[in-house]
Amino acid sequence: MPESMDDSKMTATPLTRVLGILGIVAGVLMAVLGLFISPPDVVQGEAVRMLYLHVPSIWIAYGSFVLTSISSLLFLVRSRRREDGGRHYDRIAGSAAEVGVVFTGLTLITGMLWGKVTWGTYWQWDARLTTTVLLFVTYLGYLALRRLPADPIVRGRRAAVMALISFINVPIVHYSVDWWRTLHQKASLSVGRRPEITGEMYWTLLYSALTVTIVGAWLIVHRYRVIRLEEIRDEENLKMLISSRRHERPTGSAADGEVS
Amino acid sequence: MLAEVLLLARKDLRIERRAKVALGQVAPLTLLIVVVFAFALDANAPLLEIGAGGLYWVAVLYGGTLLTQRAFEIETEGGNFDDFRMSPIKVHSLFLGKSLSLFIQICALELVLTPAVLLLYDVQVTDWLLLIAAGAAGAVAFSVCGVLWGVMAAGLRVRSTLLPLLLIPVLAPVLLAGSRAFETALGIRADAGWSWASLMFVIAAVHTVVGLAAFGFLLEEN
Amino acid sequence: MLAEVLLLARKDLRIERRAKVALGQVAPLTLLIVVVFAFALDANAPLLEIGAGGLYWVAVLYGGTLLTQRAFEIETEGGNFDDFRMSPIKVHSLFLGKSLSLFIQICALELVLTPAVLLLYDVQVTDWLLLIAAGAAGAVAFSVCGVLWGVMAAGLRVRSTLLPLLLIPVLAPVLLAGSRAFETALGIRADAGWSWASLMFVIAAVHTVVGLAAFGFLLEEN
Amino acid sequence: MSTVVKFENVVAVAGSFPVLTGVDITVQEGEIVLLQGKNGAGKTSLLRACAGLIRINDGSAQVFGFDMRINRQAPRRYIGLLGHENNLYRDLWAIEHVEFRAVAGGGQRGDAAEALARVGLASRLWSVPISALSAGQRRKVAIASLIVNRPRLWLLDEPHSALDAASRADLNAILKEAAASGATVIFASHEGVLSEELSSRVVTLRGGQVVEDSSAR
Amino acid sequence: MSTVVKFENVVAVAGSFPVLTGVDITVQEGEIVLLQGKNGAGKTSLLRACAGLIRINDGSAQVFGFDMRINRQAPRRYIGLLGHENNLYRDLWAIEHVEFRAVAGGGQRGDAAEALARVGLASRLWSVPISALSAGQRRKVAIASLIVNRPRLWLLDEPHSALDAASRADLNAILKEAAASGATVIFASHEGVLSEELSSRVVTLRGGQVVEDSSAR
Ligand code: HEM
Ligand SMILES: Nc1ncnc2c1ncn2[C@@H]1O[C@H](COP(=O)(O)OP(=O)(O)OP(=O)(O)O)[C@@H](O)[C@H]1O
Ligand SMILES: Nc1ncnc2c1ncn2[C@@H]1O[C@H](COP(=O)(O)OP(=O)(O)OP(=O)(O)O)[C@@H](O)[C@H]1O
Ligand SMILES: [Mg+2]
Ligand SMILES: [Mg+2]
Repeated sequence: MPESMDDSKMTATPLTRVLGILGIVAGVLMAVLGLFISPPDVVQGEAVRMLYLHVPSIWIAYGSFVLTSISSLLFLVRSRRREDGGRHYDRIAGSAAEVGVVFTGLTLITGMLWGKVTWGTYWQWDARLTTTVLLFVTYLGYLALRRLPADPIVRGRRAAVMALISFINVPIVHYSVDWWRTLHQKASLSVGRRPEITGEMYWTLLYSALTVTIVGAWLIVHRYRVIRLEEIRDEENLKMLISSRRHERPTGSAADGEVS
Repeated sequence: MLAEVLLLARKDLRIERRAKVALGQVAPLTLLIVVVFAFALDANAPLLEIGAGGLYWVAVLYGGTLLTQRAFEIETEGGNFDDFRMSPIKVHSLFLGKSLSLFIQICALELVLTPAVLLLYDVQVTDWLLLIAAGAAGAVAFSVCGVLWGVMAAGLRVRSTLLPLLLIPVLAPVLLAGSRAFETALGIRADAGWSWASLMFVIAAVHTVVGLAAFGFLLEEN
Repeated sequence: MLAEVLLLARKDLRIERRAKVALGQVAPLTLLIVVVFAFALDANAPLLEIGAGGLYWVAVLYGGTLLTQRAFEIETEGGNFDDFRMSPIKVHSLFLGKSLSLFIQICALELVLTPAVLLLYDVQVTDWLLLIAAGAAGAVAFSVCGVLWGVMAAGLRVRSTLLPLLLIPVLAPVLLAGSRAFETALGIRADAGWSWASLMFVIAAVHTVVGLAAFGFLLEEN
Repeated sequence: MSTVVKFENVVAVAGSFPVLTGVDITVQEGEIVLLQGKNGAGKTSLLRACAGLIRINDGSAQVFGFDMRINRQAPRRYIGLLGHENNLYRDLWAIEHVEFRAVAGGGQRGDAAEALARVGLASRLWSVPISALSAGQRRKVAIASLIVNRPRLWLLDEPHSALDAASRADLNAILKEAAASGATVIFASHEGVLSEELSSRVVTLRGGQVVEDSSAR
Repeated sequence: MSTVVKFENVVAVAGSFPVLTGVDITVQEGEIVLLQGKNGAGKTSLLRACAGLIRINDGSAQVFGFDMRINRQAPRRYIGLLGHENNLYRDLWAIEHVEFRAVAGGGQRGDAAEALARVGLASRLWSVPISALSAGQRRKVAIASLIVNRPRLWLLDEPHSALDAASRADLNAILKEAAASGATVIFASHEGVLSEELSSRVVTLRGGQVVEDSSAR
């Protein structure tokens, strides 16, 4: 991502505009496909349409968390050598995690709504549901850690370590249906297994995944920019503070002119 | 006296607002505990429904203990407790003020926790009034008791582990009564929930009286 | 390096022996919790039997969190963390030494807790080896993880509440796996307890590796 | 002129160690008493005994006429104590802290600004969390918190420590002023000239006893 | 003679406040440098920057030749730091604490007794938990814990505070001895005469910068 002052001051670039427009168009198409074109399920009926948001959302969340982990790793490797401490990667990690949390939340919400329709309750103490909540909370904790005031590099390293550990939860969520007896659907698309859904549903699902990916990417780019802008603002502030501290008045304590 | 109580409580809540411990850390933590419990109990739905009341109060107890700890941590940050003890504020006001701020924080905690338990454990409220009464009584009892033992643990050393040890046996009756009252309020059992709730009020009242009478003694370290 | 690790662990354990926190306060406390649980769940025997594994690990998690907190409290008693960070001991030894002393304390806790749970919840052990393996794996995971997050929370402020918030989500998988493994060991379910125990070992190993690699970073406050 | 502190053969035990082993000291209103003595002589213990923070095992002790063996909480509201450590609420701003202490002692919120100005804390630092202040700045906040309560008896444990030269002079002026208006000051210090210049009387402790007393008034 | 500390235009930020705003200082082996300046001038921050405890945001900083912007942990094992606060294990005995610090730094267990004797802590107090010691006695334990590590660079923040007159003289002797045998000492202090007598060079800070430097060697 380009980092010169000029373009990081703008929030939109051709790339993000294209991404944004693509996202909108694709989103509309996805709604049409998901709501009208794809057929209702034999067992689930119309409720199955929740699938097209529920499943792609968590995929994108997974993807974001993978991105967070990779960039955290890169940050840890680079932060010693680079002049700016490789903060670029820290920003990517942060914005990807935010997006991941949002989409995990979306999966949770759609899942709960779906559960109300098919299982009759919003919540079941099912392994996948519980592990998903844990995933959600773990990354919320990660974001909280990022908020704590500290030096950016140090905070970045701290967060990076937590990101790497937190990632354990992703495979646990994914395999939870195999490891525990669950109510929740087994993986329908998994490496080395034949997809269990077919036809329009299958294609609609793949298409939704693509759309959500575009939206996710667009969000990540924007979050990245906002974070960068905040940093620039902080740097400007610091410059002012430094020059005012340098010129602190050279008197004793009777000093600061406050003593009567 | 009221002015002093409010002054102290306001100071505590201001620190709390700045450090964001109660809502920023303790509340999510207890929520987490509710989730973890549920899973540790094997997600057995009927079991959870039965246990909802008890688990709720265990979580409040845990969160409340942390909040109590924190309430005295802010008084002993300089390494000792002298300033709190030298405070020109009257002893009764010290006790009530600390209790008030703790009460407000525990209430906030309960406000977060209740909907979570209702939702996650899939239970319905059949008697809102009872639920609220029991919740309030529990909050009073926990806060008053917390301040009573908290001040003692703070004066002694190794407080972070001593406090829960002192607090939990004393609060066990509240925990029990609270669980029963909640079970009635949630329609799990038809027992006399109100008599449990009144027991809680009685316990809270006893602790308040004991606290007012004994706080002066407990404040002294040696 | 081994000498350094032992030196540090011995120092911690000596302080612990003098202050008697682990066995004098935390162990009774967790015992109490086990008892309180039994009450809160209404002494429903079959229910307790089913929940025994889960409750055991919840209690260990709680006690372990307190011990972790205490392990870093002793390093920050002067108000800051500088001396620990300036320590001439190598970073890896710091990590391993702290973990070792925490591990020993958690093991002691488990040794107290296990018979209590067996007795109070009236369950029989069908696979001692699995029980011990899972117990040990859990202790390793808890201690390593505790040190990893403890050092971070100690450097930051408001540590007493931040630490559990960070720790519990990370340890939840261990908790879950531990509960399942215990259930098999106690003959409650026939599931593959050993695969759960191995999951615990894997998690413990991952945390150890991450800890060794990252402790240096985490030690820095700003 | 009335007697503020009257200790006769006071013995005090902390843990199982006798920190005071028979202190005799009488302090009149308006005095500024310097406690000196080697490390471990019992200065801090004596100050804390005056404040009623440690129990007196033997002898007779009166502060403002209250018998400290019967009711050691009573005189506290007339006393301002500054320990070796500061005991500040780290998350509050300096001004909030001093305001709290002012109102708690029955004073006005407005006293706080005055007191902070008096100790010479730059007003930029008034609305900064105390945890961000330097050691000396914190000490100033602690002193300001005493000023707002207008104690009748000041008990100060090394009050000059961490302060810079100008602030030390300031503090001396503050204490002299307080004494002139009828308050009593007892302070422990290892600063030679500075504290002797301030004090009207020097009491030397050794082994938990008063071994020298220059009522050099 | 080699250069121990070499700071050029060092800027350091704590929270969002610039505690150092461009410090230039070079310290040679064997020097005893007194840092002085008003409260909040940045003395503590400079010492902590030398110890690698705060990150350096700008400028170039070297301690024992290590670049503090790349690896600020490397020089730590040559450094002994005494802060405003003591950081002792309160439950250990004085001797146990110093022994631990000695062995941790690669020394002998036996060094501990020697160091405690050197700072003048009465041997009765060696096997008393540190929490029972007086302020000055604790300071002595902290200083003894430094001595046993034979640091090549001593960073001391108001080392004289809480010590009595005799111990202050002792400390000065200890530091002079260390400097004579090739160690470097940088200390911050508000004690006038005492510290000037000790130091071979006085550096004045203001607003996070060095404003005066008397290389009065
Ligand atoms: C709050 C409730 C729910 C949560 C947290 C949740 C969570 C998840 C997660 C994390 C996945 C991704 C699994 C993976 O590939 O790794 C998933 C997939 C899926 N969920 Fe849910 N879910 C919930 C409710 C439901 C309900 C009620 C249904 C339908 C009855 C459902 C049907 C599915 C299906 C069909 C998949 C796709 C399975 C696959 O292809 O792997 N979910 N859910
Ligand atoms: N439990 C104990 N066991 C042994 N000695 C103790 C105990 N408690 C206190 N002491 C001793 O009592 C004395 C307390 O003295 P105090 O703190 O009053 O000294 P001080 O004059 O203020 O010294 P400083 O100048 O160092 O502040 C010290 O010598 C201390 O070692
Ligand atoms: N977050 C912050 N916000 C505002 N000011 C800050 C912050 N952090 C530090 N400071 C200021 O930075 C300066 C730190 O100075 P430092 O502690 O180095 O002073 P010092 O020279 O050691 O003073 P003293 O003699 O009082 O010990 C202080 O003025 C302090 O108020
Ligand atoms: Mg003293
Ligand atoms: Mg300083």
